[in-house]
Amino acid sequence: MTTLPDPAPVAAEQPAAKPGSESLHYAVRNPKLLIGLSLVLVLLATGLLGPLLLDGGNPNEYVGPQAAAPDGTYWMGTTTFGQDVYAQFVHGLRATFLVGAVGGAIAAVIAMLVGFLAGYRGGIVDEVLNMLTNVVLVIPALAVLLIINAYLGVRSVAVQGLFIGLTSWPWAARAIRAQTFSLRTREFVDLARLSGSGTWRIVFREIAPNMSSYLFMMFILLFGGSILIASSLDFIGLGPTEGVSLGLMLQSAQQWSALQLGLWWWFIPPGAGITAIVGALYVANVGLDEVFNPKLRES
Amino acid sequence: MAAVPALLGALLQGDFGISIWVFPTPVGDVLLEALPYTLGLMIPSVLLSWFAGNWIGALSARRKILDNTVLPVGYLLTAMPYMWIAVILAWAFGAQAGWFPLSGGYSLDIQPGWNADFVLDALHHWVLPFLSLFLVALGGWAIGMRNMIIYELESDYSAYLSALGAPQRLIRRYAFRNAVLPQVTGLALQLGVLVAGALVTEIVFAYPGLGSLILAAIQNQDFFLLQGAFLFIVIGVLIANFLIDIVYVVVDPRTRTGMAGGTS
Amino acid sequence: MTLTVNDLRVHYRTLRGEVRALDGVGFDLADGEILGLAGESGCGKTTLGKALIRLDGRMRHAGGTVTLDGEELPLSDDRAMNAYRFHKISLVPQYSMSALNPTRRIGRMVRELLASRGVSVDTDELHRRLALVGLEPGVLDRYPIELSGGMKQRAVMVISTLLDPSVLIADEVTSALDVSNQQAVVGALTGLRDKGLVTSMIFVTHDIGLTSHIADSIMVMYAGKLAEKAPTKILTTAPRHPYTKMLIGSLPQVGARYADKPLSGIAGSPPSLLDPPAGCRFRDRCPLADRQCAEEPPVVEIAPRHTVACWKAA
Amino acid sequence: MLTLDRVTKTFRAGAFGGGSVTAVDRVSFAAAPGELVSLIGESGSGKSTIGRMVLGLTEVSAGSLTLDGERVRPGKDFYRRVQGVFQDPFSCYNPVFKADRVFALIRRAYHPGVGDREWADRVEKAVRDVRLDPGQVLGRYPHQLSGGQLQRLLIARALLLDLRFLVADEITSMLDASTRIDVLNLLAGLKERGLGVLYITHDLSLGTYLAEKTVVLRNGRVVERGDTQKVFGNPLHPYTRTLLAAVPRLNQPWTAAVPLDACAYHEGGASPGDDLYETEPGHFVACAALPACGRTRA
Repeated sequence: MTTLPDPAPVAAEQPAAKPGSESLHYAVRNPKLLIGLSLVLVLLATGLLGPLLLDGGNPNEYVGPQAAAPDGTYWMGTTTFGQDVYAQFVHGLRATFLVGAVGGAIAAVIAMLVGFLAGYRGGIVDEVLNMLTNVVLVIPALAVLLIINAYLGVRSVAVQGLFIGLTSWPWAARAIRAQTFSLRTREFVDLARLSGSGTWRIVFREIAPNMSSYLFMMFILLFGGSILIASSLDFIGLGPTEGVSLGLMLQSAQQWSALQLGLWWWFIPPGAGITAIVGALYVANVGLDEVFNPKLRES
Repeated sequence: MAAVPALLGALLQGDFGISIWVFPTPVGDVLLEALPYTLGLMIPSVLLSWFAGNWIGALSARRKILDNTVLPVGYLLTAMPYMWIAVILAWAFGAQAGWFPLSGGYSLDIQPGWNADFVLDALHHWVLPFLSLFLVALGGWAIGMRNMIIYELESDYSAYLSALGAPQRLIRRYAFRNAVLPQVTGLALQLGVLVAGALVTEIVFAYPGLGSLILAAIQNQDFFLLQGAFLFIVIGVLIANFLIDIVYVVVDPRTRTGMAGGTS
Repeated sequence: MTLTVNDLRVHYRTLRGEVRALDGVGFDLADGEILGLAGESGCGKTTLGKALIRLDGRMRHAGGTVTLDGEELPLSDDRAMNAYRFHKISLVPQYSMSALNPTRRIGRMVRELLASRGVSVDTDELHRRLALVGLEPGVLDRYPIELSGGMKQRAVMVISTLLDPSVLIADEVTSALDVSNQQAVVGALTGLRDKGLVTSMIFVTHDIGLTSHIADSIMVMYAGKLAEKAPTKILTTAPRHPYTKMLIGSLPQVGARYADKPLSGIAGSPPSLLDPPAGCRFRDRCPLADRQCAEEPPVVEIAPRHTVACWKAA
Repeated sequence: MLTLDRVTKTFRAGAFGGGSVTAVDRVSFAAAPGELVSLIGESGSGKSTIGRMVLGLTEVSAGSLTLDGERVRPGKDFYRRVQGVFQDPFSCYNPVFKADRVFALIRRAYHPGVGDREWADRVEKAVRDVRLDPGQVLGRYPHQLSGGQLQRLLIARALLLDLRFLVADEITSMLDASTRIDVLNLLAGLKERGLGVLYITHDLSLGTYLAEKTVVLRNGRVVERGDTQKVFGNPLHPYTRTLLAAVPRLNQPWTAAVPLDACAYHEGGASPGDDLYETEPGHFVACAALPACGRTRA
């Protein structure tokens, strides 16, 4: 998971034309953004529409011949038990997007709360929140999730997303805090205070709009990160206890030695799905970074 | 919860309780036996990927062709789940090409010991897990460095050096040096993710490190082993973070003068 | 004649077209002369200072020539300009406070910079020059973060003039300083010229009062063109261009009081340089403007070394 | 009457917050309606910190700040009568919104009940009060307006309240000479209509142009204050004299400040305990801590 470049210069950039129009002008012309975005949309569509096009039913059902290579009827072949890999893949996409959204959203909300409060308030509040951030940062998220999931009986995709969100927000909080710190000293914040605005009104009506592009990019990275962590958890066997996810597909492929048996169509698509989603998100994010950041654009 | 103080007391003396899965061996011994393999896998892959990633990132900030080829590959690599690239490498170089063994830390017919055959064999098993960890981490560092260098090349001191006609070589050397610093703290931030990557990679290759132990502990509900592994990981990451912070203070003069309340 | 600038045009590439920041400026700088380059923001003075050293990404050399000690400077050829930079023409930038590499000791940075330009370091000379601006040799072993703003600026001044350039461009070096520091910096700059470390100098500023203390002659620019250039004494006491008159008139002097005689500013604002108006660009703000000003006023030398670009000035 | 009595500000400093720095040390002076007090000092003299304390943007560590006898409590009611304008016009406006959003902020907080039509008229009147043409400045983004226009819009914003005091912190230092004068003349006009102004600057010539009273600050302390004519006509503190001499005047070479041999503070019999000594009606000077004096104040 990449870490964002130092955020400070972003805030200093003065937009020339109407703030929106110039970014829009570059956005529609930025190849990375267009490719990344379209790929994500295609995958999302397959994830949402796919299961409807099939006759529904449980993707883990034994329907076809065992270990059949991809052919006309089973586009992605079948597993050693005769499960339709394509059906699993399509349902898996849906679960992966869900855990990405839930995990990414929760992490983003916590990061914003901690980052804005610490950055704007400063003093004791800043030090306490900073300590909390560093503690959660140091403890490897997977180790914590490991213990929690091991104790939890039933695990749904949403709960998994929740726990991932609760442990993957620190780096984002730290980035928001740094940028809020630099924006806080700007005089339009003082002027807002002189107009009787309270803390949260200033944070969300004055500071946040200046970071909107930055917050969106951060959400994209949290979304992708959440998917990667979830797939690792599924692979260890701590995935959702019902339904299917791309990580679970990889886990069962590994468990039933698809690799040794050469059933490549069982373990190639799920990993490719995850990589495509996360990769497309990162590339779109770079495109956005270039749109909002003229320095990167010229290079 | 009366057991907790007793458990804590025991932990302090390194007694992690008895493993259920590998009854009656104490958890501590089981973990200590697996630790060298995990460290042997993680330390080289993390450090080598860090240096190589930064070097490639610096290069791609300079040459357009590199920027358009290396970086997309970098994004692809960093987007790959660790276990998937492990499976792909195992399948391509292991099952298909047969160059490397598919699983295990060493061949079963060899006794572990400090003799040439064992070391060579262990290395032979080590290559694929190392390579998959190395590649994924490499992508992340290359991208981070490329962006950092572009910012440094835009800074005032670079502009001043160019205004005095300094050659690009010198300007880029300074930019690289200053761009590396945030990558050092980046290493500390990434440790949690790298550890997770190592664990799942071990599981793919059935590599006898902490990862395989944790999988076994989960499957056998061996909570003692699980807690022991968790503590090992957390302590390891804390120590690594501490070392990295020390390296950072040594490398970045600004923090040193900041600490001493230098005028700025 | 150290520096001759002839009809120099430099434009900025932007989304909405080319901003003609410098639209044909001509002047010459004699040996030993300190020229004050004054004007309001957006008049092109900083662009001129930058263009003589290094055109950045968005700037384009659209026309005109600059000759230094008889050789024409290849402004648009960044690589070829390197030979002139630092040796023949050097810069004390506006951003002097952050011009030094934060993670390098100053002495080491100077050695590496000089080595990269193929020049050997004469440590005693370096110490002597540091003392000239009131910095002790110990400064070389410290990091930029350990110095105050004023000290960093003076260090940059010494570094920029180490190779005794023919022309030194000081770009707004006093705007961030307090009154007492300003006096020290002006003293240091004139010292560099008096001791022959620098042949001549261009002092870019928006503060005409301060410029009158350092400059031998002052050139006032407006909207990318020369308005008036004259020896300091004449320009400040008997300016001929209406813009210069109003500019000098709007400077409050210590002791001037609103109650006695309120000063007056200049109504309106400079024209946009995306598609500058024809004729005299000060026309719509000038009290003396009439039909004749619809045509571009030529630059006329109405007295020795006193040139004006205005129909009404002659 | 806005009164500062021994106002002090200390900041925590040092990497681990051990030591503390006194930025403002027992500063006392008063500003009356219809009067402009210029607060002059170099960077690091604490003048901006005093401005921020008057506006309640920074806490007062010790001493008291009173408006018409009441202790100042920053909040909506206080900001109805005391407002501020700051140095960098382009930093005073949130770049993401149109410039006249600053008026909307005032309306939301102070005039919720006013109808749209009525409010638009009030805004237009305020904009004309600051000699701007509403057609040219309303509905634009900050980067489409000049520094002078932006500063005057900020003053118009303050006029929409029943303003009694305005803190102007270096409001002209980023402006060009020609537009700077228009803003100053505007302040003079408002002063004549009863507005009290605290004008903070490092530029002596600007300070003396408008101010009835002047306060000269050094390292957080008042070294000399009083009627502007007296303070700059007959400066008694060595710092004021060097400051005055260092100001670049058109066509006059710098003259070295004539050093003081005796210190007016002690000569007048002031005991070390007092803040400043009134050497003549409306002219106060602090101890100059001259080396030869031997009776220096803590």
